Amino acid sequence: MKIVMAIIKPFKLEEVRDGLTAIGVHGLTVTEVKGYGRQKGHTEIYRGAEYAVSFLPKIKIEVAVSDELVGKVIEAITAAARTGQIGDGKIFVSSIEKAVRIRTGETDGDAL
Amino acid sequence: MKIVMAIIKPFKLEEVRDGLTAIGVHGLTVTEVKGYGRQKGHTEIYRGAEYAVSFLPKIKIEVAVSDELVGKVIEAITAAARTGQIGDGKIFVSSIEKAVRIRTGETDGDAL
Amino acid sequence: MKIVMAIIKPFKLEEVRDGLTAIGVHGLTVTEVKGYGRQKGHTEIYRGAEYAVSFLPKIKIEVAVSDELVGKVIEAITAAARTGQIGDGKIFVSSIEKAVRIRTGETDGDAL
Amino acid sequence: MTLKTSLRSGLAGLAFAATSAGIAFAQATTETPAAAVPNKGDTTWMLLSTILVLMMVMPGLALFYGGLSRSKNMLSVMSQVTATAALMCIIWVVYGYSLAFTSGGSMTSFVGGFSKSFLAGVGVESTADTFTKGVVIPEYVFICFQMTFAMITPALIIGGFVERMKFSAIMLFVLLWSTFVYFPMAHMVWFSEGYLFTLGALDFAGGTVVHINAGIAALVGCLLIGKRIGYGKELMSPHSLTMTYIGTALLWVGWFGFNAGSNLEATGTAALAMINTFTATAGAALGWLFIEWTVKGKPSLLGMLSGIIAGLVAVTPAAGLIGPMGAIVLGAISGVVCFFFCTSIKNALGYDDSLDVFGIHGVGGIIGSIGTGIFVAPALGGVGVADYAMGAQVWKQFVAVVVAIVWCGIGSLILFKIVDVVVGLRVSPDAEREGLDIAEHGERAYHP
Amino acid sequence: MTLKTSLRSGLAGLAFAATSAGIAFAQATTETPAAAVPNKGDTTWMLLSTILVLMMVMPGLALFYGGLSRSKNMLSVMSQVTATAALMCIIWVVYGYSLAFTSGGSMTSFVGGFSKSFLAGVGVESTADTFTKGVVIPEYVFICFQMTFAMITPALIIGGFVERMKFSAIMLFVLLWSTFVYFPMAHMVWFSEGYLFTLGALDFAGGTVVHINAGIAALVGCLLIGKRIGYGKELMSPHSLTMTYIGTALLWVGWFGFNAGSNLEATGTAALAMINTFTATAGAALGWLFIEWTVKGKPSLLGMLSGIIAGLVAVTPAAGLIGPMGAIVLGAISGVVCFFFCTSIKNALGYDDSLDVFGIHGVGGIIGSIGTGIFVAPALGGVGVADYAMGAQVWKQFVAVVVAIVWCGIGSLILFKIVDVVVGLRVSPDAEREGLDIAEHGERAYHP
Amino acid sequence: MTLKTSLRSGLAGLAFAATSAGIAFAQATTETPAAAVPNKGDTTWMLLSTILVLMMVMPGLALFYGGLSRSKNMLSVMSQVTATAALMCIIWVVYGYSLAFTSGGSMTSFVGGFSKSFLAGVGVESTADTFTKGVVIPEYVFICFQMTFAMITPALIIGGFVERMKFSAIMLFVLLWSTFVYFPMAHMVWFSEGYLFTLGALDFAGGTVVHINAGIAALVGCLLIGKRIGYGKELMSPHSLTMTYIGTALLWVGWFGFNAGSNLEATGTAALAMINTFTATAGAALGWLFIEWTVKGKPSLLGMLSGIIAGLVAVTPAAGLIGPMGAIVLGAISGVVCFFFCTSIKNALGYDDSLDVFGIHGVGGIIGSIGTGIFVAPALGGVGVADYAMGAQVWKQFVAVVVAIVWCGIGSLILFKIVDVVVGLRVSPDAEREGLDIAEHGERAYHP
Ligand SMILES: Nc1ncnc2c1ncn2[C@@H]1O[C@H](COP(=O)(O)OP(=O)(O)O)[C@@H](O)[C@H]1O
Ligand SMILES: Nc1ncnc2c1ncn2[C@@H]1O[C@H](COP(=O)(O)OP(=O)(O)O)[C@@H](O)[C@H]1O
Ligand SMILES: Nc1ncnc2c1ncn2[C@@H]1O[C@H](COP(=O)(O)OP(=O)(O)O)[C@@H](O)[C@H]1O
Repeated sequence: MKIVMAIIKPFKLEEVRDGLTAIGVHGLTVTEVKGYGRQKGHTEIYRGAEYAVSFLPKIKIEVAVSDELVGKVIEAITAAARTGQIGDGKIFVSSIEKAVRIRTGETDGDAL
Repeated sequence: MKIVMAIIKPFKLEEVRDGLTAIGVHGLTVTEVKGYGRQKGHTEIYRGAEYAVSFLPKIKIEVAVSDELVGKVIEAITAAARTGQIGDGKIFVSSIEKAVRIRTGETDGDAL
Repeated sequence: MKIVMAIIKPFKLEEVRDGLTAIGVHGLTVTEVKGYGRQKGHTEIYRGAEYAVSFLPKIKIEVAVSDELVGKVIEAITAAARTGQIGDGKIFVSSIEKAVRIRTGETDGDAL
Repeated sequence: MTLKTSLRSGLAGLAFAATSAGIAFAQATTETPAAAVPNKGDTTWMLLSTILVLMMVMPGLALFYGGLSRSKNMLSVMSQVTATAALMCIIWVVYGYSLAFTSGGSMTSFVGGFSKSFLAGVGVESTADTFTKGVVIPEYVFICFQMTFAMITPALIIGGFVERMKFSAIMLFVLLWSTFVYFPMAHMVWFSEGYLFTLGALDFAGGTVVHINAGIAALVGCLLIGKRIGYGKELMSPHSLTMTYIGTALLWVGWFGFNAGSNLEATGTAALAMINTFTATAGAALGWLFIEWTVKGKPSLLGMLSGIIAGLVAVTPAAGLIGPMGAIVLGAISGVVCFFFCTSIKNALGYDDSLDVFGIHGVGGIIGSIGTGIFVAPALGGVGVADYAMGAQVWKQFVAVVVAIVWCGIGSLILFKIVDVVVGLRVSPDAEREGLDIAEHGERAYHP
Repeated sequence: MTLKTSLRSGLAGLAFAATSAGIAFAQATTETPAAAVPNKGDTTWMLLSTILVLMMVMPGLALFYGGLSRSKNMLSVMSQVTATAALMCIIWVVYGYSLAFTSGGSMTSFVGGFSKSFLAGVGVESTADTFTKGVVIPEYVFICFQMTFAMITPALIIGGFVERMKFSAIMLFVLLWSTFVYFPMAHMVWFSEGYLFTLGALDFAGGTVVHINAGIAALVGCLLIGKRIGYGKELMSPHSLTMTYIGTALLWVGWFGFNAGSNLEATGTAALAMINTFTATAGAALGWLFIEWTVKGKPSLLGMLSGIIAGLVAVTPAAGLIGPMGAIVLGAISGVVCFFFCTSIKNALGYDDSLDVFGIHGVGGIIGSIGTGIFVAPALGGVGVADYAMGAQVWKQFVAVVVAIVWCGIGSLILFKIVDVVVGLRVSPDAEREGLDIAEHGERAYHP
Repeated sequence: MTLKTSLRSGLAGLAFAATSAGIAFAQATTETPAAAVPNKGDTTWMLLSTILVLMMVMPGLALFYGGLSRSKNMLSVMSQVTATAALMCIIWVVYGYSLAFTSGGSMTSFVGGFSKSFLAGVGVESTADTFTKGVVIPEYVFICFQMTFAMITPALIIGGFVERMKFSAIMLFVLLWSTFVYFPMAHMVWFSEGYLFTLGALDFAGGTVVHINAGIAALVGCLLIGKRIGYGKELMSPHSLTMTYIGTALLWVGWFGFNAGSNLEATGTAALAMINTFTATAGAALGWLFIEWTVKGKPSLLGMLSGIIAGLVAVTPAAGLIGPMGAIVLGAISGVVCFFFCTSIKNALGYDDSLDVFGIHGVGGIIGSIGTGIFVAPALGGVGVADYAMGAQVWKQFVAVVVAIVWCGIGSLILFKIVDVVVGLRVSPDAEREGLDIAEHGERAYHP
């Protein structure tokens, strides 16, 4: 099994979720994060104090999937999250050794 | 070493923490996340606008432990977090190659 | 490629970011988390109700880097985040198998 | 209806009463030695006081209570307060005002009649008497002012059992409780023929009717419905002390309408009620602050805010009757006693009066009611009442407190039971876990 | 300038008018049978009422609107409301008051003149007439009271197109709209020589000038600028119903200044306007609550709050003219009709009147205006007007509504088009995505 | 005590003074030509004004300051403001009122005496003079009104050193500073025998006593305690501009009590003070808005809110003395100058006056004080004073400013040093990092 972690633009979440559902992935976990990268931030001014804010709001998605599905998941996320502008985000894939569904105790493939 | 990541129901956090302490795990990191899965969400209505909200509040726990402990950790989390109802969550285990305690520079087993 | 995950004290974020930039790492993702460990928490009192709060605010940084850079990244983070007091945090390193830049579809090394 | 003026002059500043002078004169022109015309300064003062008491209810009380709740229940608390207020507006003009402020014939010691239902006979020319002979205010503004009291009292009760009671149960309870407990109590205390009025118990601005009454009903309610799931185990910290702060501040600001407005006229006595509403409150805030600093090691903002409410509650029956120095002492006592009640005694007894309605309004109300009998003494800087003797006066105050506790305690018990049978008091455990905002109202307070 | 007193006494409580008594007397000392001196009770009442209406604008309206927006646009909404208010302060004293409340010579049916530009000739001794012969108030307080109306009306419009219009466009629009739409409408309705005043249409506190006017302008604006990006697809839930709650509560609190203050005197009629502002609002809140509970299955807080506004809007033209029971009915009708409008009809038509300015202020304002013609009937508990006939009165009300719709509709359309050409109405899609707070103001509302 | 009426009539609307008429008459019945009775309109106006100033303190100022702080210090800021307010209530009735508003014998140019300690001799019949001969108000309401000024002034100072000073240090400082700086300054400016009163410096509502005084003390405090850890390096953005917005709006709303209430009567001059409090504020808000838009490229909400405060501060001494057009100009000047001070000069000098108390209250107060001497000129639309000559008047204003700066500067320096020795000014670095809410008060503001 693999866990696919994707950092995307916040307003793309619904589309990505729909894209994943379309290929049969029905579970995922979402975290609000802040990203730093090439995309430039903005300046905030509060009276005399100016701050260059370089961390931008992003959404992190984590999806655990079987090895076979990884390619399709990457494709689905890429397709849904792409705007073509800097800051669209990244996808990182790593292995997981074990998965458990807490409710039933099912493991691995059955747990997803 | 392994890192165990568990997605659980928010009100189970204290119990899981106690369960882990009981087996000698004294460090963990917690993130507020939103989960999408089989558990159905709810509908919110704001004047004319109705929204089906399918992302539910969950807690993500990350615990780095030595290889031997992984089994006990999974057990402890499962025992504490289970309600038997849909949405209890998942546990995912993956390897970590290195761990460092920033304060001391200790590594691996000593860092946990 | 590796993904380096570091849990640090919140007010150290800017310094860590600068430290990483100095060694040529120009992308990272940041999450607000709560940590439980040796560092003791505090007590909150609301009228008659007292709560021992053991989860403390921390920042989680995730940086994907090429294998060669890992050592320098760990060093940079450790140097910037250390105060020498309990609670400075941890660094965990694991492998990633694939990285994709959503905007361009570039993969692996090119995606970072 | 007329007031027993002999009594009233002896108890200046003691109680409310309304006569519809305009109407009375229309019927019996013989006895009219020129109808009294409201002074526009008084009318403005009462319009203002009414507005201030509304501000106490919303946003004041709703924020005070809402901030102390968890964020998943924020909207439910505000909904309960608001729907209660709206419902009481309607009930009040339909029959509440009549039950409270008209003669009830043979029952008049305990409750009024229906002669002014739907505000029959009230017009722009109608007036209500004040405590000064010959001084009147428009009856509509008197009705409005009293309406706001009827809005806030049942809303106060809600704090005892937030985060678990059904919205429908609260609506039904408010309807019943106002009818069978509040209007009769208001009649007994404020109407010239009522039992506690004739007894001579002092209550300048409603300590018995509003605070003791609400405190007891909340205690009964929270005992019947039981503790919140997780109470004593999970963190149930206030979701926003900032909101609680705004609420408390607006309660203080509005309370000048409540206390000084109860004088019904813009006179030096209103100004006395104002200064006492400053000094008692400050005394209680500092009382709670310093006792908590000493006992717990840190002075908390919530402590100071709780002290503010404890002081305001205690000074309510005493506002225009005691002196500013007596008010400091009365306030400080209330702050310290309520501190021990909310932090130690409640925990020892182990019930979940979630927002300490009994611990602050009940306890502070009793302290204020008894204390009024003491600090009204001219020797202690009070304004005095005719034939004052401390022992006798304290006894009357005590009787009033007991009557309120018994009437409200038994009444509330019966009414909660009825509501439990009819619609059920408590939401399901799942709904309680999820939070009442989504479960009962289909909304969430915050989308950051 | 003087008022046609014959008309005014026949239309007691109908409309505003100001005379600068001090100045008039300075010029023509012959006809002075002792200059009328303001009663201090009235002066205090009008000072208070003015303060209350300011509180409606800020923080009231700004929070009500801001809470309903997404957090990335919170500051932009509050900025737009605040800058509008500040701009209107200045415009009002420079020429707005003069255009509204002086004679406009040959154009006086539609607009006033410039004789009081820069408040020429007004001093601390100047007075303005009330509706009672011989009763005056200081002109400065009349100017201030009316200024707050001029501040809130354009601010209301903003709700139709929040989250996407440029700040500069709003500033320019407010400048133009107040000049060409608001001041003329105010003159027509409130000045003794204005077209709708002389027609005899009833509008106690500004239903036509304020609410219908703002509702129509918002509708035109949101149609022209188009929907928000993602409208109907993405979650656009209110970012803080707590803020919306505070806003609504303060709007209600302040509305007593708006409605009862429009009486210009602290009399029984002001108290009547007050009680109606209670009962209509409560009726509308419960109306929306119960219809939503029935139709949608859950009673929402936002529903109750929307009902409160719908009731306040509907009772505005009727406040001092109808009875408290009529007010309950009027309010309930407004609550139920606005519910259907905002939840069904708007969705069916598919435009993005973001905060339902038309759906509540426009629709509620029309209900109130027509309803005033009905419930003013003495048979329905109203105070009546001279030579009242329901059909005739409703016709006059209808004409006033149509005039407002046409004048404001056409005027707003032209002005929005001008603004679009000059500075452009809409921000870039990127700015809209990022949120106007950062894009237009360089700040964020919250740093938790 | 009596007022020098010859002077007062020459300086109408200049300063406060109280006589306890009731008591005076009790002692010397010979000279009583019928005791003056308060007008109920005036009494209501002063009750209202007092309530409004309380609302400025809490929730107004607490939210304004709290919102600008980081969330980990929110409760500490609100605690400091609230405890200061409560403490001042008590000090004021115990000896503050007496020190400010009684004759101080040989010291009376600088401070009063203890004859009214514990409000000795004040009762419901006691009255205080207004600026109009023969017009009085109840002394209790005068005491309350002035009490709220004594509550807000030390609370203002806190903004200079939030997020790092110990709670105990603040409590002690407030006690000392009010005794040795505030009461003497109030006596000098407002009491008929005080140095600045007799000098003839104009200060309608307290620009010197309140704003310059607080601004200087804050500057001294922030210089002594030093910068916050991380100042200039870490993001120290306001945690909730929404709270700052509510606070600002309520400050504006309440400021009408402060400024127009300082007239002590509900007259045309109160209405003039009101309109100026509108137009100067609007002028300053737009002044800051447009200068920031020009210089920084974006108009910020915080800029507009800062402008509002700058305008309110500047118009305080001038409120009932200048004309509405002069007020626009005075406000705009204050907005623009304070903008440059807070954004450029402060950064250049490099101290951490955290919430710009000196930059807005100090600077704006000085502009207002000097500006009053200019815009009071009848030629500029002002009401004028007897024997007005601009140069001479500006000189008097300048002297008053210098006296305030010197007295307050030296006094504050000494008192801060004493506090530092006794309890220590600053919390530990760890406590500062963690936030004062948890470190000092054991609570957190938000649990989302
Ligand atoms: N090396 C990295 N490790 C972890 N996250 C990264 C890394 N580089 C970029 N990111 C994340 O991806 C987001 C987008 O990256 P950015 O460089 O701005 O644009 P793009 O994705 O178009 O290359 C960043 O905001 C950050 O959250
Ligand atoms: N494939 C997945 N990858 C990552 N997280 C998942 C996945 N499936 C489920 N989750 C997480 O687990 C939570 C519970 O899953 P759900 O299907 O609702 O119930 P259950 O755990 O009982 O099977 C989800 O809310 C989501 O956070
Ligand atoms: N085994 C673990 N797994 C995951 N996170 C951990 C673990 N142990 C500690 N942490 C994280 O590291 C933080 C610091 O740990 P702590 O024991 O308090 O101090 P130190 O880093 O100085 O040893 C914790 O707050 C927690 O977030």
